Amino acid sequence: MTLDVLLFAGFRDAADGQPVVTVELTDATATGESVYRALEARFPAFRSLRGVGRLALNLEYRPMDSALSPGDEVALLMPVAGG
Amino acid sequence: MTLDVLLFAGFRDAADGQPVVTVELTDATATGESVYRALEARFPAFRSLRGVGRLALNLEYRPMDSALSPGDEVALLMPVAGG
Amino acid sequence: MSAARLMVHLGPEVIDPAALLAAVADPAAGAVDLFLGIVRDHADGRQVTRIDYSAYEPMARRLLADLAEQVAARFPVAAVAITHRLGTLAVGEASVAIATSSAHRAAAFEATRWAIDRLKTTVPIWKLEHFSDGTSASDEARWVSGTFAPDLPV
Amino acid sequence: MSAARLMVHLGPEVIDPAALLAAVADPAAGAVDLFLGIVRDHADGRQVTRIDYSAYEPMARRLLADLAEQVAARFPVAAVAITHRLGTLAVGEASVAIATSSAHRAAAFEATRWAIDRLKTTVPIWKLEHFSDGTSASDEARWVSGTFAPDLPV
Repeated sequence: MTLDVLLFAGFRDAADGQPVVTVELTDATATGESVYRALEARFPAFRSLRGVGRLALNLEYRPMDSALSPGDEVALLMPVAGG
Repeated sequence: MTLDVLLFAGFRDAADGQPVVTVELTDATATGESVYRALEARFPAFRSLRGVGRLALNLEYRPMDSALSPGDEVALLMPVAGG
Repeated sequence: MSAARLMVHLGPEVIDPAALLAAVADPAAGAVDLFLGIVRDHADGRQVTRIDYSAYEPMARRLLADLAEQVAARFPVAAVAITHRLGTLAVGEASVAIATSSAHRAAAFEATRWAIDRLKTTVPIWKLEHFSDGTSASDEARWVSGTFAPDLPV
Repeated sequence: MSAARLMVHLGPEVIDPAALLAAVADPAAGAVDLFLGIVRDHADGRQVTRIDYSAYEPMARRLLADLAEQVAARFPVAAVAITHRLGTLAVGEASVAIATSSAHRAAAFEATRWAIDRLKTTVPIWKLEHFSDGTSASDEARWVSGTFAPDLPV
Protein backbone atom coordinates (compact mmCIF):
# COMPACT_ATOMS: atom_id res chain seq x y z
CA MET A 1 0.00 0.00 0.00
CA THR A 2 1.24 3.47 -0.87
CA LEU A 3 0.50 6.32 1.53
CA ASP A 4 1.33 10.00 1.67
CA VAL A 5 2.58 11.01 5.12
CA LEU A 6 2.33 14.63 6.22
CA LEU A 7 5.26 15.91 8.25
CA PHE A 8 5.61 19.04 10.40
CA ALA A 9 8.24 20.81 12.49
CA GLY A 10 11.08 18.51 13.58
CA PHE A 11 9.77 15.56 11.57
CA ARG A 12 9.77 17.68 8.42
CA ASP A 13 13.38 18.71 9.14
CA ALA A 14 14.25 15.01 9.63
CA ALA A 15 12.88 14.32 6.13
CA ASP A 16 15.19 16.90 4.58
CA GLY A 17 12.45 19.54 4.66
CA GLN A 18 9.81 17.61 2.74
CA PRO A 19 6.22 18.37 3.91
CA VAL A 20 4.85 15.16 2.36
CA VAL A 21 6.67 11.87 1.93
CA THR A 22 5.16 8.96 0.00
CA VAL A 23 5.93 5.60 1.60
CA GLU A 24 5.38 2.08 0.31
CA LEU A 25 4.13 -0.21 3.09
CA THR A 26 4.55 -3.96 2.68
CA ASP A 27 3.18 -5.19 6.06
CA ALA A 28 0.07 -7.36 5.80
CA THR A 29 -1.61 -4.90 8.17
CA ALA A 30 -0.01 -1.51 7.73
CA THR A 31 0.00 0.67 10.88
CA GLY A 32 1.50 3.93 12.09
CA GLU A 33 4.42 1.82 13.22
CA SER A 34 4.93 0.60 9.63
CA VAL A 35 5.00 4.21 8.46
CA TYR A 36 7.58 5.11 11.06
CA ARG A 37 9.83 2.20 10.09
CA ALA A 38 9.61 3.17 6.42
CA LEU A 39 10.64 6.73 7.29
CA GLU A 40 13.52 5.53 9.49
CA ALA A 41 14.77 3.41 6.60
CA ARG A 42 14.84 6.42 4.32
CA PHE A 43 15.81 9.21 6.73
CA PRO A 44 18.20 8.15 9.51
CA ALA A 45 17.29 11.30 11.50
CA PHE A 46 13.95 9.64 12.35
CA ARG A 47 15.76 7.07 14.51
CA SER A 48 16.67 9.53 17.23
CA LEU A 49 13.05 10.79 17.30
CA ARG A 50 11.52 7.35 17.86
CA GLY A 51 8.86 7.43 20.57
CA VAL A 52 8.69 11.22 20.55
CA GLY A 53 5.85 11.75 18.09
CA ARG A 54 2.23 10.79 17.71
CA LEU A 55 0.12 9.50 14.86
CA ALA A 56 -2.70 11.60 13.44
CA LEU A 57 -5.16 9.63 11.34
CA ASN A 58 -7.85 11.53 9.44
CA LEU A 59 -7.32 14.60 11.66
CA GLU A 60 -7.50 12.71 14.97
CA TYR A 61 -4.86 11.46 17.38
CA ARG A 62 -4.76 7.66 17.16
CA PRO A 63 -2.54 4.97 18.71
CA MET A 64 0.65 4.34 16.71
CA ASP A 65 -0.42 0.73 16.10
CA SER A 66 -3.70 1.76 14.42
CA ALA A 67 -4.36 -0.01 11.11
CA LEU A 68 -4.18 2.26 8.07
CA SER A 69 -6.22 2.06 4.87
CA PRO A 70 -5.58 3.48 1.40
CA GLY A 71 -6.82 7.07 1.24
CA ASP A 72 -6.30 7.74 4.96
CA GLU A 73 -4.82 11.13 5.81
CA VAL A 74 -1.77 10.23 7.85
CA ALA A 75 0.52 12.63 9.70
CA LEU A 76 3.33 12.37 12.20
CA LEU A 77 3.26 15.06 14.87
CA MET A 78 6.06 16.27 17.09
CA PRO A 79 5.05 17.32 20.63
CA VAL A 80 2.87 20.38 20.18
CA ALA A 81 3.97 23.83 21.30
CA GLY A 82 1.22 26.28 20.38
CA GLY A 83 0.11 29.22 22.43
CA MET B 1 -15.30 68.75 69.29
CA THR B 2 -17.24 69.26 66.07
CA LEU B 3 -16.58 66.88 63.16
CA ASP B 4 -17.97 66.43 59.67
CA VAL B 5 -18.77 62.79 58.94
CA LEU B 6 -18.94 61.57 55.35
CA LEU B 7 -21.67 59.05 54.61
CA PHE B 8 -22.16 56.76 51.61
CA ALA B 9 -24.65 54.19 50.34
CA GLY B 10 -26.86 52.74 53.11
CA PHE B 11 -25.43 55.09 55.77
CA ARG B 12 -26.32 58.10 53.62
CA ASP B 13 -29.85 56.76 53.22
CA ALA B 14 -30.02 56.30 57.02
CA ALA B 15 -29.16 60.01 57.42
CA ASP B 16 -32.08 61.06 55.24
CA GLY B 17 -29.84 61.30 52.19
CA GLN B 18 -27.26 63.70 53.61
CA PRO B 19 -23.70 63.07 52.28
CA VAL B 20 -22.12 64.97 55.19
CA VAL B 21 -23.42 65.25 58.75
CA THR B 22 -21.79 67.51 61.33
CA VAL B 23 -21.73 65.97 64.79
CA GLU B 24 -20.84 67.48 68.16
CA LEU B 25 -18.79 65.04 70.23
CA THR B 26 -18.65 65.54 74.01
CA ASP B 27 -16.57 62.50 75.04
CA ALA B 28 -13.23 63.33 76.66
CA THR B 29 -11.59 61.14 73.96
CA ALA B 30 -13.77 61.18 70.87
CA THR B 31 -13.62 57.98 68.78
CA GLY B 32 -15.39 56.41 65.84
CA GLU B 33 -17.73 54.91 68.41
CA SER B 34 -18.62 58.43 69.65
CA VAL B 35 -19.47 59.40 66.10
CA TYR B 36 -21.68 56.37 65.67
CA ARG B 37 -23.56 57.10 68.92
CA ALA B 38 -24.11 60.72 67.86
CA LEU B 39 -25.55 59.55 64.53
CA GLU B 40 -27.79 56.99 66.24
CA ALA B 41 -29.15 59.71 68.50
CA ARG B 42 -30.08 61.83 65.50
CA PHE B 43 -31.08 59.17 62.97
CA PRO B 44 -32.77 56.09 64.45
CA ALA B 45 -32.06 54.13 61.22
CA PHE B 46 -28.41 53.90 62.31
CA ARG B 47 -29.41 51.61 65.19
CA SER B 48 -30.22 48.65 62.95
CA LEU B 49 -26.90 49.11 61.10
CA ARG B 50 -24.75 48.98 64.27
CA GLY B 51 -21.73 46.71 63.76
CA VAL B 52 -22.21 46.60 59.99
CA GLY B 53 -19.94 49.46 58.96
CA ARG B 54 -16.31 50.44 59.29
CA LEU B 55 -14.52 53.64 60.16
CA ALA B 56 -12.36 55.42 57.59
CA LEU B 57 -9.99 57.95 59.10
CA ASN B 58 -7.99 60.17 56.73
CA LEU B 59 -8.64 57.76 53.83
CA GLU B 60 -7.62 54.61 55.72
CA TYR B 61 -9.57 51.85 57.43
CA ARG B 62 -9.09 52.22 61.20
CA PRO B 63 -10.56 50.46 64.25
CA MET B 64 -13.88 51.96 65.36
CA ASP B 65 -12.36 52.89 68.74
CA SER B 66 -9.61 55.03 67.15
CA ALA B 67 -9.24 58.47 68.72
CA LEU B 68 -10.30 61.36 66.49
CA SER B 69 -8.80 64.84 66.26
CA PRO B 70 -10.23 68.11 64.92
CA GLY B 71 -9.64 68.29 61.17
CA ASP B 72 -9.62 64.52 60.67
CA GLU B 73 -11.48 63.29 57.58
CA VAL B 74 -13.97 60.83 59.03
CA ALA B 75 -16.27 58.52 57.04
CA LEU B 76 -18.55 55.62 57.84
CA LEU B 77 -18.48 52.89 55.21
CA MET B 78 -21.05 50.20 54.52
CA PRO B 79 -19.63 46.83 53.35
CA VAL B 80 -18.09 47.49 49.97
CA ALA B 81 -19.54 46.06 46.77
CA GLY B 82 -17.43 47.28 43.86
CA GLY B 83 -16.49 45.30 40.80
CA MET C 1 8.73 43.05 41.44
CA SER C 2 9.01 46.66 42.46
CA ALA C 3 9.86 47.62 38.86
CA ALA C 4 6.38 46.70 37.63
CA ARG C 5 4.51 49.48 35.85
CA LEU C 6 1.20 50.39 37.52
CA MET C 7 -1.84 52.23 36.17
CA VAL C 8 -5.09 52.90 38.03
CA HIS C 9 -8.15 54.95 37.18
CA LEU C 10 -11.52 55.68 38.79
CA GLY C 11 -14.12 57.75 36.99
CA PRO C 12 -17.25 57.96 34.83
CA GLU C 13 -15.49 57.29 31.50
CA VAL C 14 -16.49 54.22 29.47
CA ILE C 15 -13.88 51.51 30.02
CA ASP C 16 -11.67 50.85 26.98
CA PRO C 17 -10.12 47.37 27.24
CA ALA C 18 -7.55 48.28 24.55
CA ALA C 19 -6.20 51.01 26.82
CA LEU C 20 -5.60 48.51 29.61
CA LEU C 21 -3.96 46.05 27.23
CA ALA C 22 -1.69 48.84 25.96
CA ALA C 23 -0.86 49.81 29.55
CA VAL C 24 0.40 46.31 30.40
CA ALA C 25 2.27 45.66 27.12
CA ASP C 26 5.88 44.74 27.87
CA PRO C 27 8.56 43.06 25.74
CA ALA C 28 9.39 40.69 28.61
CA ALA C 29 5.76 39.56 29.00
CA GLY C 30 4.61 36.32 27.38
CA ALA C 31 1.15 36.44 28.95
CA VAL C 32 -1.59 38.97 29.55
CA ASP C 33 -4.78 38.32 31.48
CA LEU C 34 -7.63 40.84 31.32
CA PHE C 35 -10.71 40.60 33.54
CA LEU C 36 -13.87 42.60 32.87
CA GLY C 37 -16.72 42.91 35.34
CA ILE C 38 -19.93 43.53 33.42
CA VAL C 39 -23.45 44.61 34.43
CA ARG C 40 -25.55 41.51 33.85
CA ASP C 41 -29.25 41.38 33.20
CA HIS C 42 -30.27 39.39 36.26
CA ALA C 43 -29.65 39.06 39.99
CA ASP C 44 -31.38 36.68 42.39
CA GLY C 45 -33.77 35.74 39.60
CA ARG C 46 -34.90 39.33 38.98
CA GLN C 47 -34.40 41.48 35.89
CA VAL C 48 -31.73 44.15 36.35
CA THR C 49 -32.13 47.29 34.24
CA ARG C 50 -29.07 49.30 35.35
CA ILE C 51 -26.63 49.80 38.23
CA ASP C 52 -25.48 53.08 39.79
CA TYR C 53 -21.87 52.90 40.99
CA SER C 54 -20.76 55.34 43.68
CA ALA C 55 -17.56 55.60 45.70
CA TYR C 56 -15.80 57.42 48.46
CA GLU C 57 -13.62 58.71 45.66
CA PRO C 58 -10.42 59.94 47.31
CA MET C 59 -10.16 56.83 49.47
CA ALA C 60 -11.10 54.52 46.59
CA ARG C 61 -8.38 56.09 44.40
CA ARG C 62 -5.84 55.61 47.15
CA LEU C 63 -6.86 51.99 47.73
CA LEU C 64 -6.79 51.22 44.00
CA ALA C 65 -3.21 52.52 43.88
CA ASP C 66 -2.35 50.45 46.99
CA LEU C 67 -3.98 47.42 45.37
CA ALA C 68 -1.88 47.73 42.20
CA GLU C 69 1.26 47.91 44.38
CA GLN C 70 0.17 44.86 46.37
CA VAL C 71 -0.40 42.88 43.18
CA ALA C 72 3.10 43.79 41.97
CA ALA C 73 4.58 42.82 45.35
CA ARG C 74 2.80 39.44 45.46
CA PHE C 75 3.13 38.23 41.86
CA PRO C 76 5.98 38.35 39.30
CA VAL C 77 4.13 40.71 36.97
CA ALA C 78 5.56 43.18 34.47
CA ALA C 79 2.62 45.58 34.71
CA VAL C 80 -0.77 46.04 36.37
CA ALA C 81 -3.68 48.19 35.14
CA ILE C 82 -6.91 48.67 37.09
CA THR C 83 -9.88 50.82 36.06
CA HIS C 84 -13.20 51.14 37.88
CA ARG C 85 -16.08 53.06 36.43
CA LEU C 86 -18.57 55.23 38.34
CA GLY C 87 -22.07 56.46 37.50
CA THR C 88 -25.04 54.75 35.89
CA LEU C 89 -24.20 51.68 33.80
CA ALA C 90 -26.50 49.78 31.46
CA VAL C 91 -26.60 45.99 31.12
CA GLY C 92 -23.56 44.84 29.14
CA GLU C 93 -21.31 47.73 30.18
CA ALA C 94 -18.03 47.07 31.99
CA SER C 95 -17.81 48.39 35.55
CA VAL C 96 -14.27 47.23 36.25
CA ALA C 97 -11.27 46.07 34.23
CA ILE C 98 -8.02 44.59 35.52
CA ALA C 99 -5.11 43.59 33.29
CA THR C 100 -1.76 42.11 34.26
CA SER C 101 1.19 40.94 32.19
CA SER C 102 3.90 38.48 33.16
CA ALA C 103 6.65 36.35 31.64
CA HIS C 104 4.64 33.14 32.18
CA ARG C 105 0.89 32.73 32.23
CA ALA C 106 0.32 31.42 35.77
CA ALA C 107 1.33 34.74 37.32
CA ALA C 108 -0.98 36.81 35.12
CA PHE C 109 -4.01 34.60 35.81
CA GLU C 110 -3.34 34.50 39.54
CA ALA C 111 -2.52 38.20 39.86
CA THR C 112 -5.66 39.31 38.01
CA ARG C 113 -7.89 37.02 40.01
CA TRP C 114 -6.36 38.06 43.32
CA ALA C 115 -6.75 41.71 42.35
CA ILE C 116 -10.48 41.50 41.56
CA ASP C 117 -11.18 39.47 44.71
CA ARG C 118 -9.29 42.01 46.81
CA LEU C 119 -10.84 45.02 45.05
CA LYS C 120 -14.34 43.75 45.76
CA THR C 121 -13.71 43.52 49.52
CA THR C 122 -11.55 46.57 50.19
CA VAL C 123 -12.18 49.48 47.79
CA PRO C 124 -15.04 51.74 49.00
CA ILE C 125 -17.39 51.43 46.04
CA TRP C 126 -21.07 50.59 46.26
CA LYS C 127 -23.70 49.64 43.74
CA LEU C 128 -27.39 50.44 43.64
CA GLU C 129 -29.13 47.83 41.49
CA HIS C 130 -32.30 48.82 39.64
CA PHE C 131 -34.86 46.12 38.92
CA SER C 132 -37.85 45.85 36.70
CA ASP C 133 -40.78 43.47 36.95
CA GLY C 134 -41.34 43.94 33.23
CA THR C 135 -43.82 46.79 33.34
CA SER C 136 -42.34 50.00 32.04
CA ALA C 137 -43.47 52.06 35.02
CA SER C 138 -41.79 49.89 37.65
CA ASP C 139 -38.40 50.80 39.06
CA GLU C 140 -37.15 49.39 42.31
CA ALA C 141 -33.62 49.81 43.60
CA ARG C 142 -31.54 48.19 46.33
CA TRP C 143 -27.96 48.42 47.51
CA VAL C 144 -26.07 45.28 46.57
CA SER C 145 -24.93 43.67 49.80
CA GLY C 146 -21.19 43.97 50.21
CA THR C 147 -18.33 42.41 52.14
CA PHE C 148 -15.24 43.60 53.97
CA ALA C 149 -12.02 41.59 53.70
CA PRO C 150 -11.51 39.84 57.06
CA ASP C 151 -8.16 41.53 57.67
CA LEU C 152 -9.55 45.09 57.67
CA PRO C 153 -9.61 46.74 61.12
CA VAL C 154 -13.01 46.53 62.87
CA MET D 1 -23.92 24.60 28.85
CA SER D 2 -24.59 23.41 25.33
CA ALA D 3 -26.19 26.76 24.52
CA ALA D 4 -22.88 28.58 24.83
CA ARG D 5 -21.80 30.52 21.75
CA LEU D 6 -18.47 29.37 20.31
CA MET D 7 -16.01 31.13 17.97
CA VAL D 8 -12.66 29.80 16.80
CA HIS D 9 -10.15 31.05 14.25
CA LEU D 10 -6.72 30.00 13.00
CA GLY D 11 -4.83 32.10 10.50
CA PRO D 12 -2.20 34.72 9.74
CA GLU D 13 -4.35 37.75 10.64
CA VAL D 14 -3.22 40.04 13.47
CA ILE D 15 -5.23 39.18 16.59
CA ASP D 16 -7.78 41.84 17.57
CA PRO D 17 -8.68 41.48 21.26
CA ALA D 18 -11.77 43.67 20.76
CA ALA D 19 -13.16 41.10 18.31
CA LEU D 20 -12.86 38.35 20.94
CA LEU D 21 -14.46 40.54 23.61
CA ALA D 22 -17.32 41.30 21.21
CA ALA D 23 -17.70 37.59 20.44
CA VAL D 24 -18.22 36.69 24.11
CA ALA D 25 -20.47 39.65 25.02
CA ASP D 26 -23.70 38.37 26.56
CA PRO D 27 -26.39 40.10 28.63
CA ALA D 28 -26.35 37.24 31.15
CA ALA D 29 -22.57 37.47 31.67
CA GLY D 30 -21.18 39.39 34.63
CA ALA D 31 -17.57 38.40 33.95
CA VAL D 32 -15.22 38.16 31.00
CA ASP D 33 -11.68 36.79 31.13
CA LEU D 34 -9.35 37.31 28.17
CA PHE D 35 -5.95 35.65 27.94
CA LEU D 36 -3.32 36.73 25.42
CA GLY D 37 -0.18 34.75 24.67
CA ILE D 38 2.52 37.15 23.49
CA VAL D 39 5.92 36.69 21.86
CA ARG D 40 8.38 37.73 24.56
CA ASP D 41 11.90 38.98 24.08
CA HIS D 42 13.71 36.22 25.92
CA ALA D 43 13.77 32.44 26.40
CA ASP D 44 16.23 30.46 28.50
CA GLY D 45 18.26 33.62 28.99
CA ARG D 46 18.68 34.28 25.26
CA GLN D 47 17.33 37.15 23.19
CA VAL D 48 14.37 36.16 21.00
CA THR D 49 13.92 38.17 17.79
CA ARG D 50 10.81 36.50 16.33
CA ILE D 51 8.83 33.25 16.29
CA ASP D 52 7.45 31.39 13.27
CA TYR D 53 4.17 29.61 14.07
CA SER D 54 3.14 26.70 11.88
CA ALA D 55 0.33 24.18 12.19
CA TYR D 56 -1.22 21.08 10.74
CA GLU D 57 -4.00 23.43 9.76
CA PRO D 58 -7.04 21.23 9.11
CA MET D 59 -6.42 19.19 12.26
CA ALA D 60 -5.62 22.28 14.34
CA ARG D 61 -8.89 23.93 13.22
CA ARG D 62 -10.82 20.83 14.14
CA LEU D 63 -9.16 20.57 17.54
CA LEU D 64 -9.72 24.26 18.26
CA ALA D 65 -13.42 23.74 17.58
CA ASP D 66 -13.41 20.63 19.80
CA LEU D 67 -11.61 22.62 22.50
CA ALA D 68 -14.25 25.36 22.49
CA GLU D 69 -16.95 22.71 22.87
CA GLN D 70 -15.07 21.04 25.72
CA VAL D 71 -14.73 24.37 27.54
CA ALA D 72 -18.48 24.94 27.20
CA ALA D 73 -19.20 21.42 28.46
CA ARG D 74 -16.92 21.74 31.50
CA PHE D 75 -17.63 25.28 32.69
CA PRO D 76 -20.85 27.33 33.01
CA VAL D 77 -19.83 29.84 30.35
CA ALA D 78 -22.04 31.96 28.12
CA ALA D 79 -19.53 32.11 25.26
CA VAL D 80 -16.02 30.99 24.26
CA ALA D 81 -13.75 32.60 21.63
CA ILE D 82 -10.36 31.19 20.65
CA THR D 83 -8.00 32.60 18.02
CA HIS D 84 -4.52 31.34 17.18
CA ARG D 85 -2.25 33.17 14.78
CA LEU D 86 0.14 31.59 12.26
CA GLY D 87 3.20 32.94 10.46
CA THR D 88 6.10 35.08 11.62
CA LEU D 89 5.42 37.12 14.77
CA ALA D 90 7.57 39.89 16.21
CA VAL D 91 8.22 40.40 19.93
CA GLY D 92 5.13 41.90 21.54
CA GLU D 93 2.64 40.40 19.09
CA ALA D 94 -0.14 38.10 20.30
CA SER D 95 0.03 34.51 19.09
CA VAL D 96 -3.10 33.28 20.83
CA ALA D 97 -6.17 34.82 22.44
CA ILE D 98 -8.88 33.09 24.47
CA ALA D 99 -11.92 34.84 25.91
CA THR D 100 -14.77 33.40 27.94
CA SER D 101 -17.81 35.01 29.57
CA SER D 102 -19.89 33.73 32.46
CA ALA D 103 -22.46 34.87 35.00
CA HIS D 104 -19.89 34.79 37.84
CA ARG D 105 -16.15 35.36 37.61
CA ALA D 106 -14.81 32.03 38.86
CA ALA D 107 -16.07 30.19 35.78
CA ALA D 108 -14.53 32.66 33.31
CA PHE D 109 -11.11 32.56 35.01
CA GLU D 110 -11.11 28.78 35.26
CA ALA D 111 -12.46 28.18 31.76
CA THR D 112 -9.90 30.46 30.11
CA ARG D 113 -7.02 28.96 32.02
CA TRP D 114 -8.12 25.40 31.31
CA ALA D 115 -8.51 26.28 27.62
CA ILE D 116 -4.98 27.67 27.19
CA ASP D 117 -3.44 24.76 29.13
CA ARG D 118 -5.32 22.29 26.95
CA LEU D 119 -4.61 24.14 23.72
CA LYS D 120 -0.87 24.07 24.40
CA THR D 121 -0.83 20.27 24.80
CA THR D 122 -3.31 19.14 22.15
CA VAL D 123 -3.57 21.48 19.16
CA PRO D 124 -0.95 20.66 16.47
CA ILE D 125 0.89 23.98 16.34
CA TRP D 126 4.67 24.39 16.56
CA LYS D 127 6.93 27.34 17.02
CA LEU D 128 10.37 28.01 15.62
CA GLU D 129 12.12 30.52 17.87
CA HIS D 130 14.75 32.82 16.34
CA PHE D 131 17.55 34.04 18.58
CA SER D 132 20.13 36.73 18.32
CA ASP D 133 23.40 37.04 20.19
CA GLY D 134 23.27 40.77 19.64
CA THR D 135 25.24 40.94 16.39
CA SER D 136 23.03 41.84 13.45
CA ALA D 137 24.33 39.00 11.29
CA SER D 138 23.47 36.23 13.70
CA ASP D 139 20.25 34.26 13.37
CA GLU D 140 19.82 30.92 15.01
CA ALA D 141 16.53 29.09 15.21
CA ARG D 142 15.23 26.13 17.21
CA TRP D 143 11.91 24.38 17.59
CA VAL D 144 10.41 25.13 20.97
CA SER D 145 10.12 21.84 22.82
CA GLY D 146 6.49 20.81 23.14
CA THR D 147 4.28 18.49 25.17
CA PHE D 148 1.38 16.16 24.55
CA ALA D 149 -1.47 15.98 27.05
CA PRO D 150 -1.12 12.66 28.91
CA ASP D 151 -4.55 11.44 27.81
CA LEU D 152 -3.76 11.51 24.07
CA PRO D 153 -3.37 8.05 22.48
CA VAL D 154 0.24 6.88 22.17
